[in-house]
Amino acid sequence: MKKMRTLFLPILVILALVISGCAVSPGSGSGNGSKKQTVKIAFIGPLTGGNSRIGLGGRNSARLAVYDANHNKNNKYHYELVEYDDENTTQAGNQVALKASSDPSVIGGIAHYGSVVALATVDTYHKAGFPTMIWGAVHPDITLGNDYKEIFRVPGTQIDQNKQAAEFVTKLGFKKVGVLYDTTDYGRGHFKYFKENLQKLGGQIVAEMPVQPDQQDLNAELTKIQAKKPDLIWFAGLAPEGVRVKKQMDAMNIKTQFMGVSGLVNEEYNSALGAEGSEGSLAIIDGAPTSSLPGGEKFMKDYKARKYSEAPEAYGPFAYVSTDLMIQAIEKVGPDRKKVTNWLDTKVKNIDSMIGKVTFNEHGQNDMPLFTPMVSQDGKWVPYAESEYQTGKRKLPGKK
Amino acid sequence: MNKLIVLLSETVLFALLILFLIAESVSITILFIVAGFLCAAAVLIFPKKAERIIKPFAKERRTAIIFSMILMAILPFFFTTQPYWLLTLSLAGIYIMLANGLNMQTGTTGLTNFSGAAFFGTGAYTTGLLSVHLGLPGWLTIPAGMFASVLIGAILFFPVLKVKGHYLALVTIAFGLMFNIMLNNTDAIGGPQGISGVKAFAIGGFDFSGMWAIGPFIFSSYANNYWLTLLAAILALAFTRYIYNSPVGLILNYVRDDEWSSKSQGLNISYWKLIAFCCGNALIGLGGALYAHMIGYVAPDLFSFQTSLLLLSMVLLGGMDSIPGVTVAAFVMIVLTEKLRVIQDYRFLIFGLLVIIMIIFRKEGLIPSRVRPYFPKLKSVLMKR
Amino acid sequence: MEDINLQVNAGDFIGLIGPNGSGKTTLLNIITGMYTPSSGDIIFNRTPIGQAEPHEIARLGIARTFQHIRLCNELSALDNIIIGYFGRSRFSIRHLFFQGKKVRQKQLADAEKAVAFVRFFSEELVDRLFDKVKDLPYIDRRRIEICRALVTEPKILLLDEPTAGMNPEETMEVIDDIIKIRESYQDMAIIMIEHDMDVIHKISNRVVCLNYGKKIAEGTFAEVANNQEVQSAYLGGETIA
Amino acid sequence: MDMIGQQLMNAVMLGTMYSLVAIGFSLFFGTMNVIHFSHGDISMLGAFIALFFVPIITQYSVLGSVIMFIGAIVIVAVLGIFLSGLVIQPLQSSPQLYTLLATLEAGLVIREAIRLFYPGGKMSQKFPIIFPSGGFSIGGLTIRFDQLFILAIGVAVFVATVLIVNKTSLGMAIRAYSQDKEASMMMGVSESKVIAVTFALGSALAAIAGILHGTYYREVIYTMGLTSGIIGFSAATIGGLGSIWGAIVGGYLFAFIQTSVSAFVPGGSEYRDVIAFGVMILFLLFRPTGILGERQSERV
Repeated sequence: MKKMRTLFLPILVILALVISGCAVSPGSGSGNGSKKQTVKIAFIGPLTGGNSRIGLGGRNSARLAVYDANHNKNNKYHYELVEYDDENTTQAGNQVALKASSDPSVIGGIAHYGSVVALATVDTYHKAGFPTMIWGAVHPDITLGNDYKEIFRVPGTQIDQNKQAAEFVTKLGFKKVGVLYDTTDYGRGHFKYFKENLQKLGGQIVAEMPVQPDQQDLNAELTKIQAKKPDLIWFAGLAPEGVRVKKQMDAMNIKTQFMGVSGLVNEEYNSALGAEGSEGSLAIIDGAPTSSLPGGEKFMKDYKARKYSEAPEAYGPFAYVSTDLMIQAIEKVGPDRKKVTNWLDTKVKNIDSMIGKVTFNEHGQNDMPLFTPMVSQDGKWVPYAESEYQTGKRKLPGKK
Repeated sequence: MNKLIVLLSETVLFALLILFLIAESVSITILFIVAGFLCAAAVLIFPKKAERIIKPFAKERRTAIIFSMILMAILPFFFTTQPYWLLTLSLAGIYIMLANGLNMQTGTTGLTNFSGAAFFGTGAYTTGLLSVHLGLPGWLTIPAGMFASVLIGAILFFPVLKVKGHYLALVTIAFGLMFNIMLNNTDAIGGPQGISGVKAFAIGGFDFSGMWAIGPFIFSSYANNYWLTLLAAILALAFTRYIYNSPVGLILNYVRDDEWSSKSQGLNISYWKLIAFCCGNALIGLGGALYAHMIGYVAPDLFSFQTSLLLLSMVLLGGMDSIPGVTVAAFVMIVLTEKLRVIQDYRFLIFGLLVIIMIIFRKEGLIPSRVRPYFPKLKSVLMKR
Repeated sequence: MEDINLQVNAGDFIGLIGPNGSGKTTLLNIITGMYTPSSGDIIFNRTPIGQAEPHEIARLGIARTFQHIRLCNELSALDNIIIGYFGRSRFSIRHLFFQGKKVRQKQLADAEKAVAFVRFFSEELVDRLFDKVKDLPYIDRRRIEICRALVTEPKILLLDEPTAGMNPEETMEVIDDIIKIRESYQDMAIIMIEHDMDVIHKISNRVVCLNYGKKIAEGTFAEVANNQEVQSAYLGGETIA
Repeated sequence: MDMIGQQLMNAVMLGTMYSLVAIGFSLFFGTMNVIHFSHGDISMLGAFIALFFVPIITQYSVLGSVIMFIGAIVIVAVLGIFLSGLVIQPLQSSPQLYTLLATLEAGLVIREAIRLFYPGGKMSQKFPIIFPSGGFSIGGLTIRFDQLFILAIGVAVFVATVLIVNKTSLGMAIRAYSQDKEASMMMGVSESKVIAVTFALGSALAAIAGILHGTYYREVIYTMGLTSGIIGFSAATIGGLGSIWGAIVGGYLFAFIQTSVSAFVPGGSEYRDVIAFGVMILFLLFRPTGILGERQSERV
């Protein structure tokens, strides 16, 4: 009898839990009044951790695209953005990729900022037949290294970016380049293609220094590079490290021209260096600054109106366009993964978007990538073509 | 009667687990967590009453273990459409192996190992490389991964046998960092991009990446991998338990607690430390090998200091030298962090605070290790007198 | 330490005395290999063991106890004794890992023997064999330590102040235990460090006195007690007996 | 030639930063036999607390800098005492692993707290330049004024620390405590006082290291503590845990190895940590007590 009583307690607890659980769950459902069928789209990116600024910027832009779509009266469906955090790690990336792609109610995904994460998950998307737009990862292999029909990418690859970067550098007359790059996939990838393209154009790498991304002291490396007297110090890595390099260059009184990759172009670089420190730094970005994009002004206005607490950052526009394209596809062929994949695969030719025309090639890679060289002027990143450096009013430190 | 209690309470626990996993809504998750905390608190406050529920388990150990295995084995039937949770549970299984391997080193033998992730990586990379470049089958690559992990561990550990305490901690920290840097910088093994396209495990013509069905239930590769991991985890746990209850476990405990008196009992402590390190690494390597086959992709980012710290926290939270404790801790930490993506950015902060609080107020961990009964028969004989 | 020349024969009971810091414990540590002698050697059964590792020496049949009891407090009392069997190579590694029925039975027999050892000392302690060592009273812990040293029936037993930190009654109990050991194992040599001269007088057949790391006297209790040097070592010349 | 000189200068500067952190490790280990793993993060905290004083600096320049230094040092010293009471003293009687892990996690908590709660804490922060810029050249070797200032402060701090520990009565108490806990307490040394002074002193050194790091590199970021903590620990170990001069020597040695690998081994800069840590492991094998550590024998 006593034993029966001990059993009684857990059963009571379970009953209570189940009842309360049932009571809670219907309330949490979306009670949206629209009669349209709801279609889910996944957004996957680093929402926490060191890269969360860019991840949150991308997410906000994707939210904006969904918001716009839902306020378009002509649309047949109501869209819902399901957000997943990949923490920019392969393990979490795999988990959320599976979570998104295994949920049949999710039609497509806007995924990943980190290239390694994207490389780790493309198999999962392919297996699930899950149409995926890569919004921020730039490693070429993500689209070009496989035959997966489901993977698309609007931003250009590291190959394209560095081809243009090399051309830009050569055009400005920099011949001898000293290189620092971080040993992540990002830095290494950029360096590989930059070197290839620069050498094709007759440039010369006088020193190459790989550094750990968390290395604080770069004096030894910079001293060594400076001893080779380069025209330009080129750095491949993200903004915090870029800040470190530039700060230490300043401290060492190295006046050589400094140039970075797309990861450098954000507010952090300018705010940490101050207008004086960042003045004249060069970089090249995918697409163009939001303001000079075809639909940039409207995007910025809408973005501000939604009062997101984080800036869109460099890849926000791509996340917006990716989401928008996904929605267009669903509008055209309905919420069916296979049809959406097919549509994206075959029909995206010269489609107008806020970043200009988008065309997917046979790998699902946007064939018309747009790149803009940028220069930091008065504490702001501006397109080089529109800057006072172009007009000759100011002069780059190392320019001949 | 005891049997009934065991069967019933296990079924209930199992049902709760499935409900917990399926529940999407945040409020239910939190409800579950609060309930879990309350239960844990109740066990701590009323140990006598809790003993009454635990006792049937001790008496009907065989039934309890077999039935829980059956329950875990039928779990994929509930998740045919949600392979995500199967992946997460498989990961939890792998972490159970890793944490138990580390427990054998740190908990049982007192060897502070801050490079668990490095040996995890050794197993995963070896398996991945052999599978991708040589196309070896899984039943060869998995033992190879284990072996590599043991070998690398022994090579590192053999010279530092004489180094103790803080110094051993520092050596392993340094080794873990060096390992991660080397993975990132060596292009031959993929550099920062790691190795992709590791084949799924396959045996006797059955490919674990394939789908199959029983009636209306369709099982994906994740279910297959889940079973594989479950099997491996059960074997690993059986192995650790066997070691723990064998004279070897006693000897390792002795080496941990008092080196001098172990020496005076004729124990070659260097030898036994090496044995413990290798056994632990075999489990860690096994986890790595299974991970490589399951995910199909191995990259350096996972094998970092952060992961080593996570593994050590599992051992510490669960209870040093306590196999059930470490197992529960590994399981809860993996599943709960998945469930608690809501708190997002504050995860690490909360986590760190939790570990500190635990260390200060309950050093022995979640489920403290008990005095081990080496000679239960003898005990009953003695107690009768 | 220098100039120590000590011969121990089977069946000897040597009382090792000397003032604090005279090197008694150090001598035991050197014999058991915990410190390595810089010169000289220790010969055991015609084997030199001066440079050997502690565990090798232990396996040859030299067992010891420690001045401050060294047991594993988290383990049960019985396990602390059993380790003596496992350590001193009664089992090969294979048997420690893979226990067949036979090995298991042998271990059980050993365990029963260990219990018999404990019963030999104290009947009450048998009931507490499965408790954690740290919960036992001090004297019982000392007994456990002695049992651990005794279980494999060593050739030489080294006792480092077994009565340290005990009240007179407990001291008497321990000494009785040691006398029991003496009587049961006639072939075993025992070296015991002890401060209480009555005790030394009672049980040792030979006494060695150390001072400043040197042996200053050796012989029967009476011989040593009357030695001038010994007397001056103890409290500047007062007689000790 | 001037290349070597310049790199030597780089190594000296780096070594000064490392040594300041390493001394703390040595001090804590020597006194209380603990490894305080959040020490690196304390130094990061010092730099971020100094940032609070930035508005003053621009107003009063030199005076402001002094106030910033002293303010940050005092606050961090108090926090250090607080932290020791929270995570180190309760664990004194338990195995080393617990202290190690508790302090590691404490470091993680400090790091995460800065990342989450400091305004814009995810980004690198601009650190004010408080020493005069510019410099001079001697035979092709360029020496900057800020380097000289940092070096001078570093050396002054080294000397001051050694003096405090060796010459003052507080230092005597610390040394007595580290040699024999029970005996020193019988002699009237107050345990809580010794612990408080040790942690205040060590944390103050960490704060100085953090601020100097900030002024030298001109930016600080929340992740800087982890690396400097591990390197400081390694440096203290190479030098011999417990010895203050050892920690200083170890810090410079570690910096020297890293810099020379970066500077003179082709393609070596990505392996500089690998080589530095490898050397450290070898050191531990052949001389487990470090360069200046005392050879201790264990009491049986």
